[in-house]
Amino acid sequence: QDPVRIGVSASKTGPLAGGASGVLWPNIKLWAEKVNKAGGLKVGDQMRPIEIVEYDDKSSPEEAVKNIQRLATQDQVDLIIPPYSTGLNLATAPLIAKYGYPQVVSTGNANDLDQFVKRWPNTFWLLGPAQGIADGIVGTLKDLRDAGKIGNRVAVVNVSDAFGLEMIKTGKPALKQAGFDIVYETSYPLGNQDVAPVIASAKAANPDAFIAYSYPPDTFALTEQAQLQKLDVKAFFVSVGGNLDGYGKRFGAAANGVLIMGGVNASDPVFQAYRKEHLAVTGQEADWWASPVAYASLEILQQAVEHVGSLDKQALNKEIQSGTFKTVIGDIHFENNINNNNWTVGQWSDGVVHGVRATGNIQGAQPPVLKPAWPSN
Amino acid sequence: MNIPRNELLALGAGLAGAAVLAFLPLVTEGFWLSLSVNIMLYAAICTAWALFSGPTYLVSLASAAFFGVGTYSVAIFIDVLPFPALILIAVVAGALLATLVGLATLRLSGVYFVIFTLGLAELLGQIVTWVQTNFGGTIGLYVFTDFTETHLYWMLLALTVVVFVTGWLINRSRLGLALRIIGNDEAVARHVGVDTARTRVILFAVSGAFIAVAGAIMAPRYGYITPDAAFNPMTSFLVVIMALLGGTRRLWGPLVGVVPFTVVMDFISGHFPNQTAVIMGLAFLAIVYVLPDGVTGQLETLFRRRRSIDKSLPATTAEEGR
Amino acid sequence: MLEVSNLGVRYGRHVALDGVSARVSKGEICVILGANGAGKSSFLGAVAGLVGTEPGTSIVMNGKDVTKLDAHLMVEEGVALVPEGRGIFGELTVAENLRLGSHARRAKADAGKMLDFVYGLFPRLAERPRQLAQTMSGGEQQMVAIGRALMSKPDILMLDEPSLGLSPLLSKELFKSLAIIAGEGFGILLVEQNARLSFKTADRGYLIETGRIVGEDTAPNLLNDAKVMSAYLGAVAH
Amino acid sequence: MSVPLLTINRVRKAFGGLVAINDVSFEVTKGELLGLIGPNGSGKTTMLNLISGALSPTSGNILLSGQNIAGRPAHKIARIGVARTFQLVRVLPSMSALENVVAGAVFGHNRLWGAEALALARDLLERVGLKGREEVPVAAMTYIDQKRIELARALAGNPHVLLLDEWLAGLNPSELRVGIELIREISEQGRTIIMVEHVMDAIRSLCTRCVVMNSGTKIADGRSADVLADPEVVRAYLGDDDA
Amino acid sequence: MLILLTGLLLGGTYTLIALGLTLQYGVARIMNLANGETLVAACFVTFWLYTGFGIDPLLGLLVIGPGAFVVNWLIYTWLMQPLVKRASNRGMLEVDSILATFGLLFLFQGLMLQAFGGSYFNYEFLAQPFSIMGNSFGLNRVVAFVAAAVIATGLYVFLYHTDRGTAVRAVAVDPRAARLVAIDVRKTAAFAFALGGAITACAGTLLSTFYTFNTSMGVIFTMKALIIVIMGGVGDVRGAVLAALVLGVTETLVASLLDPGLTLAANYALFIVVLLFRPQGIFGKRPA
Ligand SMILES: Nc1ncnc2c1ncn2[C@@H]1O[C@H](COP(=O)(O)OP(=O)(O)OP(=O)(O)O)[C@@H](O)[C@H]1O
Ligand SMILES: Nc1ncnc2c1ncn2[C@@H]1O[C@H](COP(=O)(O)OP(=O)(O)OP(=O)(O)O)[C@@H](O)[C@H]1O
Ligand SMILES: CC(C)C[C@H](N)C(=O)O
Ligand SMILES: [Mg+2]
Ligand SMILES: [Mg+2]
Repeated sequence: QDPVRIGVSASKTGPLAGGASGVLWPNIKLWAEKVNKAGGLKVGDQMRPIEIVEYDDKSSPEEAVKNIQRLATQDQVDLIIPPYSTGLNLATAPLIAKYGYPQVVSTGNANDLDQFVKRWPNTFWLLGPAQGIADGIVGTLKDLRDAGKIGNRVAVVNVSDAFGLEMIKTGKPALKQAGFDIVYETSYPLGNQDVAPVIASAKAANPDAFIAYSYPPDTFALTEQAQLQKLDVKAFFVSVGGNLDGYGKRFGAAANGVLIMGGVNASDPVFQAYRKEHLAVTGQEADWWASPVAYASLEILQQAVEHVGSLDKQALNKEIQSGTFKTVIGDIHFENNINNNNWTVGQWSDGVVHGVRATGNIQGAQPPVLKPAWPSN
Repeated sequence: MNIPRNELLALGAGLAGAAVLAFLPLVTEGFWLSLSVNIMLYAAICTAWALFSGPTYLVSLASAAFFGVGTYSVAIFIDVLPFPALILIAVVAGALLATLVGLATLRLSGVYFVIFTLGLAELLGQIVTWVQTNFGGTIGLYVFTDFTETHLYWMLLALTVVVFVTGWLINRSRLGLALRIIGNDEAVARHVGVDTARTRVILFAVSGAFIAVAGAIMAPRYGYITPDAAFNPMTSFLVVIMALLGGTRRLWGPLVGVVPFTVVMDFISGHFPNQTAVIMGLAFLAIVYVLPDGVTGQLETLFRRRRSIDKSLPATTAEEGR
Repeated sequence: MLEVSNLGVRYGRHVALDGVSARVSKGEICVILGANGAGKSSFLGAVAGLVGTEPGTSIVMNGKDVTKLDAHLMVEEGVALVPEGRGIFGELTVAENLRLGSHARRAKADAGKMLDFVYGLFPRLAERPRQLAQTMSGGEQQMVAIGRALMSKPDILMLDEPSLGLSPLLSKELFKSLAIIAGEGFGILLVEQNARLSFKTADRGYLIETGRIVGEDTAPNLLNDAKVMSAYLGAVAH
Repeated sequence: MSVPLLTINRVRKAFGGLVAINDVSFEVTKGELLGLIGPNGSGKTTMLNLISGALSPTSGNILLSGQNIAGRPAHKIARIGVARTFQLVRVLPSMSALENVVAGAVFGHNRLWGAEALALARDLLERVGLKGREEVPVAAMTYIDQKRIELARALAGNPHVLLLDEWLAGLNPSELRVGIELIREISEQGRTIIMVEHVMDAIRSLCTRCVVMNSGTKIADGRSADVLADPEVVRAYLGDDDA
Repeated sequence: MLILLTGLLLGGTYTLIALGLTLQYGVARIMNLANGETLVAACFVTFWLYTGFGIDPLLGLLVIGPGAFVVNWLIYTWLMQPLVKRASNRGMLEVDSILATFGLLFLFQGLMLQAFGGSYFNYEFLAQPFSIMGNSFGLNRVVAFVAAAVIATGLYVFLYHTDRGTAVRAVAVDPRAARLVAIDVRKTAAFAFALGGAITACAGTLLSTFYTFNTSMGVIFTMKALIIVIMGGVGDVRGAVLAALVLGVTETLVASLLDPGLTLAANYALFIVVLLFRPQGIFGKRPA
């Protein structure tokens, strides 16, 4: 059988490799293996095996663009799995659009997606607009405050890269609008793990809640420093990195009560099965937010092909725009190319993350609990 | 001075070659064109880099800084000004930055200059990030144009030609002689009356302006400009590596490095996406040991050997001053 | 003490030295004369192990075959060289330069004694032990270089144009010092342009021309040889 | 006495605590060949460095034709008309003999370009005895030939004042003879020269006048014969049993 | 006070990052662009020893230090020695070593990628508060600081107060002349390179106790190290330490009082200012 060739260009080296290797690559592997084990991808009435053609974009837009070109014109792949990160997705969008492939983005989001989607109607945004994710924590805090459980004082920090800025851009106005008092606010450069001064200053401002729109290395560093310096707040929120299984392992009991960006329905058996498979096939644990989303993006591609019955790009785009897909994160339906049903906040509890807040119609959220004081060790 | 015949020939051949290359987009598109854009990009930058670093032996890692300045010249003003004006802004910005840096680094030599220039790209990247964070609201700037790869390719080709012609003119001028003297011995240069400071600064500005233009031309390809990408230090390193690989003693030296390097790298990353780093590392080591003098050096040694056999010239014991 | 025979050196295709033989005994001062480019420095370099030699060369030091030894091992065998251009460590202090002179195992024990000897010979060095060598004047640097070579307690001290750039007074004193050093039992092998001065101090001399020895005799004989007179001593009016 | 071309006026140079030149004054008239001598470390090279602009004086003036050049950058001084050679030869190693000399012609006081510069350089190479070796890379040349290159390069700028720092050092006696003749010739053509030298034969046969320095101060200044007989000079510099 | 202490601790970290390169570049004259990869490799090995075999990172130093020494010795003798031999001057060696170690950088990175993948790693070790003057700091950082102090002092004493160390510096200044004073230049340079590599590896081990790392992170460390080495004056241990401490304190000052977003900018600005006033680095010596 003629295999279906699926191209992927994402980071294996460079600054974005850490994220891509944790979230994107393993799921591609898992998915490909699963599909092929099941006999292949159903294209019309044929079952065709899938073949992954992968390139490293070295975390650079130049390389990413060239890779997409290669995939489209040299390898002439049937489908493309888009790169990791907002920036590279935006940079490759024009080219992917030129060749007409659907671009189902699972690891990127931005605020002005509406415009973007108009320009490139073949792009689909699983994580929804940045706003939803950024504001989730604000809603959670608001609920807690309105219930009289926490005070009004919030410290908020962000990593100054594309992701952090998109987040703070809506997160901060949302906090203000919700009537919070921002007692400390700062940004720090990407890659900075020496965040003791950040936590010290935050602590000096004596906040009730701490929000970090952060990235993996600094997520860990901020948490470690908060614990060391005993920044005891009732709500402690970190972003990308907090969702990694390694976060729970690294901080153990201290992670209990930490709020993270995104989440899952941990009690959903579909998710639990997915987690098991992920570990078995890739040898590494799925995380508690992005992994299933990345996996879902592949399921969407798969189902779109099955629904359409061919690899016709235009038809696929149409199908993704209008169809509904059953995935590990539930049923997905894009509205104007954007998925509006997303987990936005999760919370660690004994090595597991439970979603505590979501947008749209997602079910299974658990009520957030207040963070206990950091255990002393 | 009248122009020696062989130089005229070379010039003619170069222009003819460029004219032929201009037809490339008509025969191929897609991947090969993309690859050619990358090649042309580095051809322009590396040659521009070698204009300064070749004769002065001062290894500049500021390419990323100039490139980023060019990219941002476009990103900031794309919505308000026509593209040619943006190129002009890039020229001015690049030259200005180079002049400032040139003036600041007059006293630096050798490795101090290297690291200073490395820091420069980082510094600019950080400042842009900070400004965007605090005043811009978003970190990325969209650059939407109607340029296709073909347009980018033509612009880069034109830039490369301009760089070459400029380089050729410089080599034939007082400026070029002054540079060679400085590269040989700066103290001697000063004492024979060369204004070493001015010479260095002018040349750095020329080189920087060209690299900035390359950045400006590439901005539409990036589409979404972030400081990390625009001021990526890897750019600086790649430029140096390719130029050194080719050899910087001739104007066309860097070009000889760029083409095989880009093609080989691409081959490796295309065929061994998971072992790219290992293979690239090994390939690199191999190159260093097999081609100690850069490709042009190797070619020249070949030529020299032939010539010296022909005319039975005695082998010189000259050690090329690097 | 030092026996060199049939020494050859080539740089690429250029033969710099061809079948050169020479010897230096204990307490003896030998001088090598020759035009620029005759191969004098190459000879010293070859003996010191800095320059590779051709097959057939034999260098014997204190009865031991040392032909193939590398430079640092030659020092241990008792051969010290003050090279052309001095070769001092510019970014180290005068004292450090001298201390390094006694880095050789053979010199460690007597380092203190040798240092006193060197400081006695060149009081300027004793005045400025902490100055960076590269900021010393040309002549001062020459003193550092000679001092450093002496610190290795060599059996044979080889000097390549040591009086180059020294004031007349210092040159004279240098040669006096060399006489003293030889008197202590060191053998000295010297390349010099200042033939008149060196022949006054030297015991024997070799004449070298385009890579070959063309003459050898005792210093007084050479000094009286008319041909040598005109070729190497010059007839500068005064 | 004619007007001085070069006036050194209470010049002082200190390196940190070390005073290398201590308020030295002297004058050089046009066409003169002045010997600047003194023990090692007495400040001769430093003096040349001050005149040529390699260093700038801590205090004092240096007047060339009445114009103060002290502390100006070296390349400006070179253009005004001061050329020099270096104590340790400095050639431009990757360039040919001809190009080395052209460098002086193009950027020095002369500021020639093109055919003129080439012609002058050829001419000068011939004068220093390197005719026919124009295209040889200087790195492959012997020490004395490199010294010749240096001299030709300095002359190519057509300087008012030529500074020679131990230009004759390291030459063997027959080469020395040639060198001395060369300098004499240049001097006789009217060029003003200051030469630092330890080779007394050369000083005696070339210089009419000498300035003697010791530990940064001028200890004697006058006709060579007188100066070299000065007991203090003999004690500090020559040594008593000079033949 | 808190700022100062935090800054000094950070400076200690930077010292660790830079000391190895000081030796490799300053003495062995190899501008080792793979320095950061060596450091990251040590992070991984430490991680592997700790999580796989329960070997305490501090004990791990005893394995990793000597191990890195041997590996770097081999790298020097096999890969760098030929370059040193064929280089006719320092500039050429600089160019060659940049090219060669750039290759090494990729090679190391590729090997780590094969072995560990690209994800982030970290583990918990001594992440306990340690109180200094009423402020609490991570014990792991304090340990690293102490180690930095010990290594730097040891290195200083070695280089400036032992014969062997003076020999090492002599090789740095003039390898040709060094042979004339009975120094085995090859061995000494290999020793310096290997020692530098070992120190860098130890730095990696210590840093892994409080940093999150992945395969791609080496370049960041290399750049930091280069800047510190240059700022301090090539090959000068005192300069490197001082530069590292100054950087640490400035960064912390800026982060605490101004804006953490400006730390890197401040860092480079400082670097640039230092070079403007002392073009040869804080302790660098002006070439004659
Ligand atoms: N490293 C080298 N490579 C090639 N040729 C060399 C090298 N060193 C010396 N030569 C050549 O070998 C010959 C002998 O040189 P050497 O330096 O031994 O002469 P010398 O008698 O010491 O001269 P001088 O009086 O100038 O010091 C010369 O022709 C010189 O050009
Ligand atoms: N850059 C410097 N820093 C410190 N001291 C210096 C520097 N340059 C020169 N000196 C000192 O100044 C003094 C004069 O040096 P200078 O080179 O002028 O001597 P000189 O008369 O040319 O001697 P020689 O005949 O040995 O060449 C010396 O003691 C030297 O050590
Ligand atoms: C939400 C995240 C997964 C976003 C992604 N990491 C980025 O770089 O923008
Ligand atoms: Mg010689
Ligand atoms: Mg002098």
